Amino acid sequence: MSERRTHASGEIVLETSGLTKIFGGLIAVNSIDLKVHKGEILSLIGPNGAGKTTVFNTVTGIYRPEFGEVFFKNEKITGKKPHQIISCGIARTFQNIRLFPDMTCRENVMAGQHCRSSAGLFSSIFKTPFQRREEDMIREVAEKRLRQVRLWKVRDELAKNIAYGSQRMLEIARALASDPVLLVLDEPSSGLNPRETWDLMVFLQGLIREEDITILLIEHDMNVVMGISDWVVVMDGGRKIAEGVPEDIYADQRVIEAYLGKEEEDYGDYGATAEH
Amino acid sequence: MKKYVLLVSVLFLALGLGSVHAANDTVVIGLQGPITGAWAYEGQMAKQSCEIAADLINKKGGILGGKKIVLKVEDDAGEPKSGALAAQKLVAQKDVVAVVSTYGSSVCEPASNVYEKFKKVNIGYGVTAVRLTQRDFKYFFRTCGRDDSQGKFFADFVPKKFNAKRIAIMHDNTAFGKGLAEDTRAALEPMIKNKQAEIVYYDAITPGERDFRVSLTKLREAKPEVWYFTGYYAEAALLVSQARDIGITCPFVGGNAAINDEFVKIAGLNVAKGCYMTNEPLPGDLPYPEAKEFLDAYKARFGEIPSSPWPIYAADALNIIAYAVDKSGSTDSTVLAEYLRDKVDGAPGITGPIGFTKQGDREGVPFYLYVVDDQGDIVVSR
Amino acid sequence: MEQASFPGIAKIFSSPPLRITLITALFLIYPFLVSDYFIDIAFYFGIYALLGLSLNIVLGEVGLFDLGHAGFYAIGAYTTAILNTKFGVPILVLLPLSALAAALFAYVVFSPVIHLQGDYLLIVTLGMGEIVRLALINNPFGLTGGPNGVFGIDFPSLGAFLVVDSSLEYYFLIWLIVGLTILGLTRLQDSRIGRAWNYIREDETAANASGIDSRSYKLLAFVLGAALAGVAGNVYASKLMCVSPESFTFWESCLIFCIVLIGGMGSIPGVLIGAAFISLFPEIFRPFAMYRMLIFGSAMILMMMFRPGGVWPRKRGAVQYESLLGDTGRADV
Amino acid sequence: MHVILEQIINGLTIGSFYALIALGYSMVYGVLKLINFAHGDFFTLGSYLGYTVLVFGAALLTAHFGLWGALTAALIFAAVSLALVGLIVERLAYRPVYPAGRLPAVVSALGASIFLQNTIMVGWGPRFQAYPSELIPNVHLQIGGIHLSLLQILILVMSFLLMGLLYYIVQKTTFGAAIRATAHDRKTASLMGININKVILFIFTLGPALGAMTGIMVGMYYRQISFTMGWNYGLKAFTASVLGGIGNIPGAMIGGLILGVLEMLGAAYISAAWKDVFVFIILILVLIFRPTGILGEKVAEKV
Repeated sequence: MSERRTHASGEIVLETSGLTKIFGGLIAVNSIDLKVHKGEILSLIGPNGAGKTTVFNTVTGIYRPEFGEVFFKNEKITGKKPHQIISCGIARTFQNIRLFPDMTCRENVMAGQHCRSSAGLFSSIFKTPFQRREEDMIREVAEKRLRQVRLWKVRDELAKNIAYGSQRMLEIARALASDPVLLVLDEPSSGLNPRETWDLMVFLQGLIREEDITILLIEHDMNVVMGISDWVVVMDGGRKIAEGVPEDIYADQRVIEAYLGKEEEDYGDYGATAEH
Repeated sequence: MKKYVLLVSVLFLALGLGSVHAANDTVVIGLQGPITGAWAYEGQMAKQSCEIAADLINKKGGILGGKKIVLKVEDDAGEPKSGALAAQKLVAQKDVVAVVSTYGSSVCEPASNVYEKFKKVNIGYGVTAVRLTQRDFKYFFRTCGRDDSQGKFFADFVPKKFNAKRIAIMHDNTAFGKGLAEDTRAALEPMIKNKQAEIVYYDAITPGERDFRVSLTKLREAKPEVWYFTGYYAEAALLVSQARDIGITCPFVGGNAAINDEFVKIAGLNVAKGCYMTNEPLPGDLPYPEAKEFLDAYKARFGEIPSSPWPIYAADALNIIAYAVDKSGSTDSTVLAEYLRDKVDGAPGITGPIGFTKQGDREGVPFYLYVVDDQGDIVVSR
Repeated sequence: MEQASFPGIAKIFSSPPLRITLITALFLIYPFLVSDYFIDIAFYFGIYALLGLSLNIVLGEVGLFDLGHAGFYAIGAYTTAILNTKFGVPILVLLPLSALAAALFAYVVFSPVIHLQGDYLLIVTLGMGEIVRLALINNPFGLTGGPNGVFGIDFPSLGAFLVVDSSLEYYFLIWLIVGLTILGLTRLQDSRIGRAWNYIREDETAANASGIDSRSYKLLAFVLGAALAGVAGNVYASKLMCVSPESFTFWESCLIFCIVLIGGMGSIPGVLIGAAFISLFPEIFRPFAMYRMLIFGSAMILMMMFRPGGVWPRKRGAVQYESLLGDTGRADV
Repeated sequence: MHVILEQIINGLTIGSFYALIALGYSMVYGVLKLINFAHGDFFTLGSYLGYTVLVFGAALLTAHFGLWGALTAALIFAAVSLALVGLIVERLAYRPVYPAGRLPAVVSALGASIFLQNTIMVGWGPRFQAYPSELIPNVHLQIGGIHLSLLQILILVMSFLLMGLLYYIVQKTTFGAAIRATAHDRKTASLMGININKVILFIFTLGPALGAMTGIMVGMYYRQISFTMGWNYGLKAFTASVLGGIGNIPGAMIGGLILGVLEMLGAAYISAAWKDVFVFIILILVLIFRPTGILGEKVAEKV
């Protein structure tokens, strides 16, 4: 078994302990323990319905867990609202891209800075110097992130009018605009063509290299998972069934049974989601 | 671009259409009323009545030595804001000497403010709220009575007639109905103190509703000996039919808006007969030659006589304006207002001699108790 | 209304300072050219514009359906009417107080229901509007005068040197308020608050995940919208000198709703056009008497057929960054 | 005790009117997510058409087919006419604006409502119209202290029959399944081969036809109709459909009946004048605790 490559500091960014989420009678997430180390890319994989997205939603505050806790930088964040989570430093994207379709790309990215700014009703109406400075800052950040994902030239297009692949990148740019410590990506490569997927992998690796950032992602594309992950966690039926470095996971019999066997079917589904 | 210029100019042309300038040999009298909206039937009858009244005067040679009366109608849709706008529109036309305005006290209020400011005589025909004439306005008059005169009539006359001590009062939460109910209660106050009467039920129904069985059940449990409803005929007819359905048998007395031919039609003869109402003399009972002439002309043109009392007051408002213009020889509103207030006394009208108090109220509006007879006709109860 | 003509008009108004000057000049000159009747029509146009702008915050910016907006309008009007006639509080003092009363009401009523989705929130607003109207009719504590309403309301004045009591002065009062409101709202549109509202309208979940506390921002929209409607109520009450429940029906709420949709959701010029349509149309078609509402109804359908996004939809993109006053032209590099 | 029973029966009568009208709202909403503001006016128009048949054709019809024949003729005539009107309104006022989303359709619906209401005013005049009063024999029954009229019983029976019929159509037939499927998920339904246009046409014939028959029953029950009554009933019926869970057919029926009974009980034990306030407060409370109405499904959004 290979060693987990970790950041020099060995700091743990996100930790869940015994995380459990129940819908009606269904235990969607069953006592999951996760440790995300600083500076790594951790992939969460598993067949459809394994509970991956539910873990994300519970971590990012959309759901409240029935049992268990979530710690972010050693601070308990269990049960916080989504808008509080992002200001702590966890930014996310969605499985089915959720942009603000009738707003421009730039406005979409500016959303990320919302939690980093504070101008209120009156300073906005009277355009106080403070508010102007803050707006400038928001714009600068948005510009930086748009250039980073190479969407600056379409900044004034409506988000709904740009290509699907660009929409994926725009959503990532929006998340990045909040200056996150941890970036949580839900199937960022789904619906992308091989070329775009390749670009995405390069982009994510560059991000890790150049910024003080950690990435947690759900991914189906094994090429992506094997290509960029530092650590892989496998889920099935709400439980964690295995974890390890990509090479080990690739060879793990349980994983092959639970997950890889269903790969074909999964790709069929993506064909349908990629349409819109 | 051209299209928009065209469109805009057409619209403004349409706006201008209203202000047709009258020739010198006419006297223009305005009429403001609810031509559309929920009270449209009242407004349209008022319009018809005023047309007839103007025609009658014109046929007799007009006023001021041969000038013809021209009617200028503005719709206020029975809504306060439209009322103020309609008034504004009428005062903007300098040739309008005075205005017959309007139906509904809460519409009349803002409209009469406008008339007062622009010094234009305005005479209400379906506005009975007491407060309207307590504002020390110089230009506001009304040809109809006030809520409290009817309430007083009820107190003086009705309990004695039915030998009733337990009285139920029901109103419909409209400005008019509630006003009348409150004034009636106030008028009954002395009798209540002397233990000659007792109000066993006092509540409101909601107009526009169709089911009053709940209120009626409550009323039934209160065991009244006479039941006074101060709202309109539409609800009155439903009330009486439903009351009989659930076994209320005490005499029903309606206010002056409660009973008319429509009431009989909706309630059905079986239910309607024996229902009473307090009312100003109905058009057909008006003993005056003017009334007969007017009603004949109205019937000849529209096939029936007005089904509510208010249109007749509208016609009388027009009549008294014409009378004042003719006698004073002036079309100046200030002169007219002074003339109406001080000089008019016993001028001939469809609803009897017309005179005004210092506040602008009609002097001496008589009330009768009416009853629906076995043929479904509404006759004076003896 | 053909598409091609709009760029034509847009070109004339393309320079923001020129556009503002032109429109302001038009509004300043207009009342001196026409009779009081036309000034009054323009006054009610202003009232509807203010109501439209206030609803536009809730409906246009945040996308929340509010079919009870006349309720806030009523609360503003009745606060003014009651405090003025019973306690003699001056109208101008009541202007902020009416706004405050309506805002407070909105806050209290909507706090527990703000989480409701779409049409369920709509029915709550509708019910709220009806509750207000019915309460006014039922005359609680003898305050609202029942169906008669409250009468004898003063006109706005500041001592002896500023007295608003003629049609002309009311015209300037309302359009001054509308002008200031437009200025304020334009700036809000271009701020993090305005954007946050739009994010919620576009996708509430994504907005939450992007750090927007949608609950507070939705409440803020209702409170601000209610406050502006309260201001409209204040001016309306003092202009008419009396208020009665007939003016605040469900139908009135529907009209305000239509103003925003006819003009174009979230678009300030659109709201002005919608308000013009709603207030001028019935007046223009006065000569048609009982047929005018028939025409009005058909016109509404036709309008939605040919311009479903509204007559003047909000333009996004580069255009948006020059605010109406053109003072933030730093946008594009 | 008999008083409260009496009130409940009265409430059920008025509630069944609300329920029948609410069905029209709910069906259209379920399939199109459109609040069809013109629906209240369909109801009014039906009532006026029935009135015309009963007043002007009554003599002729009664002679040939008897009283029940005349009544049936009025019901059928109004239902068929309104089905046609519903189709025309759908084609002219709604269909052209669907593609633009649901909000323009709301304005269009309000426009259609104003148009219909004023058409009635111009056509029949602004005055109240009175239904013939001697149609149904005026028989009053007193069962254990409860006052009832024959007419009331007839109307209750008829409304429950109509509701039962609709329930059967929607829950038990293939076509009903198509409607429910479309209401549940329009896109998937159309992928599964359901002809959405047919469903839309169907709800726009069935809803107005039901409304028209309700209009006639209201006319017979209260004997008096006015061109503005559609607003009032429409508002209450719409409220009822939300109370039951909008888009849900049994929900609309239950919502209507509950609303009617609540209204009557509110009037009886609180105050007649405050009863609508009471009804709306109950509605808001229900929504606070059940945000999608009594029978409405909780829509868990997939994130």
